[in-house]
Amino acid sequence: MSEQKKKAYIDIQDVSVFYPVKGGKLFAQGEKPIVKAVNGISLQMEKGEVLGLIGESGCGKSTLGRILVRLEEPTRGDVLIDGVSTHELIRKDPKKFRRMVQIVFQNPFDTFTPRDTIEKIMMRPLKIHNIGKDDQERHKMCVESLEAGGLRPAEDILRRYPHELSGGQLQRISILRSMLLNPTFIIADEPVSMLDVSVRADIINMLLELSREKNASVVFISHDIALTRYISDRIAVMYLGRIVEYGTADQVVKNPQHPYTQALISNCASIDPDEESAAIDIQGEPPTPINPGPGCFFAERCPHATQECLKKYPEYRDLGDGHIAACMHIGK
Amino acid sequence: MKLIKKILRTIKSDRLLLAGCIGICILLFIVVAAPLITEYDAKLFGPDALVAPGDPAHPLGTNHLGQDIWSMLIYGTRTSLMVAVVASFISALLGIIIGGIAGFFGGWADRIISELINVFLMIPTLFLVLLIVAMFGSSILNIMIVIGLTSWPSNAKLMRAQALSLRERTFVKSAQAMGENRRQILMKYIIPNGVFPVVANTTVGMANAILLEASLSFLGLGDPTVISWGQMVYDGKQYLTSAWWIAAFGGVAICLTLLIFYMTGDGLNHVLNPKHGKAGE
Amino acid sequence: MTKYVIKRLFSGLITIFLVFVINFILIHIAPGDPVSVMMGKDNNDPELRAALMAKYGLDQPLYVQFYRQLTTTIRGDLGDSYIYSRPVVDMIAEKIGPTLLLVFPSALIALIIGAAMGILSARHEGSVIDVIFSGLTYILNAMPSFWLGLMLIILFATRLNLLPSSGMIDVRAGYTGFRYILDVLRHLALPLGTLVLINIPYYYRIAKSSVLQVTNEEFITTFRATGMSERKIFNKYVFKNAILPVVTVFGITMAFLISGVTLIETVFAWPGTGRLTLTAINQRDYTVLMGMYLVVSVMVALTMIVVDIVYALLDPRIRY
Amino acid sequence: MSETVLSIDNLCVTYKNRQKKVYAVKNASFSIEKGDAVGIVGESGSGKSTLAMALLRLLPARTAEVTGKADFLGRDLLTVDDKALADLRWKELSVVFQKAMSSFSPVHRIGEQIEDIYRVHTPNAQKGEAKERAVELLKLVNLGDRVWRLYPHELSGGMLQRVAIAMSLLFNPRLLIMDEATTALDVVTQGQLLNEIKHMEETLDMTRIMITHDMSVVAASCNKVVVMYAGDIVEVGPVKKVLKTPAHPYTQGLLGSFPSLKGETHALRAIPGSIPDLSQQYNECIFAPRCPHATEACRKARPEPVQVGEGWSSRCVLCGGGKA
Repeated sequence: MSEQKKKAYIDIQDVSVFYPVKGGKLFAQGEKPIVKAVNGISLQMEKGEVLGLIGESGCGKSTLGRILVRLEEPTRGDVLIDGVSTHELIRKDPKKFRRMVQIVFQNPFDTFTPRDTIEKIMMRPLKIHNIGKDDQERHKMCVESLEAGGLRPAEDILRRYPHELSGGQLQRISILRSMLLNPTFIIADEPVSMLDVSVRADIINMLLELSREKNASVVFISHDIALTRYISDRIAVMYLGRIVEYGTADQVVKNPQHPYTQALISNCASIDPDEESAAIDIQGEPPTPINPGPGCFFAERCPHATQECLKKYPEYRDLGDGHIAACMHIGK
Repeated sequence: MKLIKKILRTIKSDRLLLAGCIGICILLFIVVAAPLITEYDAKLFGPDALVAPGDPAHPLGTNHLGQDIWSMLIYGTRTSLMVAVVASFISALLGIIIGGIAGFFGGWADRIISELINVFLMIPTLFLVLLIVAMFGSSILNIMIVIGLTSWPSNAKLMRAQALSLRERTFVKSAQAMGENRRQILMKYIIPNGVFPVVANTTVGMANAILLEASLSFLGLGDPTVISWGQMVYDGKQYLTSAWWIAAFGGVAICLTLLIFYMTGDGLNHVLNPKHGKAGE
Repeated sequence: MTKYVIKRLFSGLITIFLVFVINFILIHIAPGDPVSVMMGKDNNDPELRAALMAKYGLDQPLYVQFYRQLTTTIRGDLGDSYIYSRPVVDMIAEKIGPTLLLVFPSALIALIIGAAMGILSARHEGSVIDVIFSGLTYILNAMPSFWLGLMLIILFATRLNLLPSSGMIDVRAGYTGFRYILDVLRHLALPLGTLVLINIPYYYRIAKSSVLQVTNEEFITTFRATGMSERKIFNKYVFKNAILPVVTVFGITMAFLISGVTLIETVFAWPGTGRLTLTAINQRDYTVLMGMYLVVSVMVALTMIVVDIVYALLDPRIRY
Repeated sequence: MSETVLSIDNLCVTYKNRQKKVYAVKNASFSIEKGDAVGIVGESGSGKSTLAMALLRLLPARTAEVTGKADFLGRDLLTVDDKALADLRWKELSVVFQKAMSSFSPVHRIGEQIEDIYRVHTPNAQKGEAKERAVELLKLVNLGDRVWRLYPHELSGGMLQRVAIAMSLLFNPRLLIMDEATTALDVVTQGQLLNEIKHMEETLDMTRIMITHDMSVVAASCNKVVVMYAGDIVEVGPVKKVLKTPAHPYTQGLLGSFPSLKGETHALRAIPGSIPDLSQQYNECIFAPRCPHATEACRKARPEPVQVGEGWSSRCVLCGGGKA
């Protein structure tokens, strides 16, 4: 995918996850219904790069995120971090893997066990990973981290229970706690979608700052295209478990090539009332990824679809400068 | 100290729970101080049989063998509470273990266990208990164990549902991502957060155990060596027309005790229900 | 739908099979050998012993015994009662009529009264009626059924002398025709009333909470916003949505009722299976007890299947 | 001069329970002209949904106290009697809620529910009349008549929301309130729906209130905006002007929190601090503690709305300068 020979820091290789359909017919004939939630994803990321992952609900972006942190096992494929297979790593040294890869969840109100204080919650990972020589030192680390994150007075926050804090505060603690482990790869799964608009910017800025400081690579999963463009160096667009378009943030948002991306972005409302754009009308809603194909998965809704599209899944086409899209009508 | 204050505040916040807790304290007092409250040994066959209530020596009367009804009620509390505690402890323990395993590990184990739970919930427990007690003898120990062994399914069902939903909660995923292993997740996150509904249900389980023991006694399958409220009702049945008090007071005691446990259980459920946690919304 | 019914039938069968397995295990782990369990405690007739050994293959390996007993059970042979030397099936069949006469009417009446009280309470939440109903059902719920039965006897039979306290008919009078029915109804009043009272709290609780819950649903707000009358909203939309959980509870309550009726029959000397059970207990007639356990489980399983099908008919979301 | 459909004057909503009062909406005043599409924006706790529910008279009387006036076609929505209200409902004033999935009874067919609603105001309708009307409306939102026979669980969220919108238009109401009606939907579905709504407005004679937390929805589908913060209406004005040159510091802050889709990327700025406790009454500008421009004057008294331009006002002392 990349023209450079140099090995990428994060190398996602053909990752897929399939589930059998539950409650299907008992004696079904022919092909068994299988949900192909994530279907052959390959991506490379440099150190310190922020990759935005966008798509509608059910496109597999969150599942991919969970696979990257190994909360879920892929059916196929592997992810290499700095040339090391995470498949191997999680078996040999799971703690090392956990330190390297961290995740920020969507729902800050549910990220912490409700029965522990913030102090206990923040100390836990330090203890598990033997960071700091005693509880006193760990406590000091927590205080410093909170204060650096603008949560003051830190001692007071540490004594509280999760339900006594606001969503914004909790999400900051969640990020800070992950950062205590010095991860080099961070997955942020819709980290601000449950927060009020006016506090989102702080969380986003903090996440970006801290990951830049540690030169960590970030996958930012979101359905908010404007926000993703703001954050990301590159954007990948997912549809039914596959990446249909990939490129720099501006390439994808300002000059989308895949018909799905075009529809997605044209339907996205902007806060600029002057920015009139004719929304591209596509029919229906995304179907579930049960036995998709063999043609282009988007073909049935695509305004440009031809007979050809239904036969074979299109190859990626290089549009220059690393901008690629999986559509056979591009460049014709 | 802080914890005790918090518990007291929680109890005070719900009227049913408060009433239930006071009731339980009274029951415990009766259990401990039984010899102080009563004049007679409940097992003593006194000289005056079938004395009507209101008698200065026997305020609630005596039965056909001359036993003092009041003393029997007081000592019967010991039997009932023992049955309640032992049986519901066995049932809660089994329920938490079986349900926790099914819910947390899922897969085939879960499918089989949950089908079993449903079947056991469906088939009448009373008959099974009857059969076993009839076969293996009706000592109070047998009765308690049998009740415990047959009443775990409702606890298991609750615990399974808890484990199943907790497993998907973000904080469990987050603990996993932080590097906690499966055992730690089960012990530190799933059980502490999921055990409360089972505890609340256990109070109802205690009430049911008392009721079941009383029913067995009423069918003539009680332990004849202990004083039990159900036994009193059973004895009183023959004297219903001539000495109503023998049967009546035993039933009143059961009824009051059950009320106490139901109130505690409902109160606990009410307090633990997250919807009632925040009144401000 | 067919698939749903098949699935329910299947789990009903599993239930009955499991009860059979429990019986089988109990016979084998009970004190004494299986033959003496089946023969009764003081019976030593060597001929009967030999016959039983042959019938169930009790000298054969365990799996053969299991198979023999399973096949005889499936054929409807639940063994013989040692006291009466009669097939258990016949004895149960004889007595089941009066029991069913108690069980089904009382469940239905309790359902109607309890649900009506619950609905009323929910519609006037916090009112005097609600408080009275809640308190009443709370206390009823805590009463042991057999005790309540005895108290009703004291009140209505002994004191007021209004109703008969035991039996199903007045043997001495020898009524026929309409007067016979009337006589049965008079005898039915107290046991039926007790069962109804005991079962009301379950329906009250579930009906009240589900009406309250449905009333808070957003679609009810939508209907209000359309200007639809509260009456129409309740009669059509709240009612049908709220009745579903009540139906489920009906099934569960039936399971309790079918076994709990034994106690009530004992109290009122009702000539049903409960009496049979009681004699069997006293005589340690295990074959009868196990037969009863199996029959009761079959009844519960059948009721559950019917209830589940009714539920599926009411709820369009269940269509497998 | 256009005709005024709804004129809200000094509307207040206070929730009360045994322990405390919550001042959810305070002195709300604005008006809606015929053909307007008004966006009410605010974050959670701003009171925007409470305002809508108050207008619809759907707040529980026991816990919510509503005062003020809401003149709707010559009648005060807050005080008309139940019968007159029932007549207004759905015929003149209808609503679409956020969660389409829970906006229908799950055990009744869609058609049956629509038919029942149709008969509320036309009890003598012929058989098939309701269906004819509904199918016509369903076509407007790109749905076939197949929907009529289905149960809610057989439709997706987007489709159900379309049905809800079609249903809200049964009687061609003068005013339609959409309470976060597109929030739960996916980007493409939301975009399509917004387009369908705009398209419908060209054919039908409709006035609309959109309640949302998403500025971009307002930008895409409204001509007038009402910005709410902590129960106060802080700014009212034409969308194009308010979004480009917001007058109130809160609106400025809020807009600064949204990145632009295709335009220049500017650094995102959050508004520091958090929403004030609404169980207190404040004798100062409610935004003052979080406002970067707050002065002594802001803390002295609660500012009144200040005229900024035509049909454009802001509840901020700094806006008017000396002009007001």
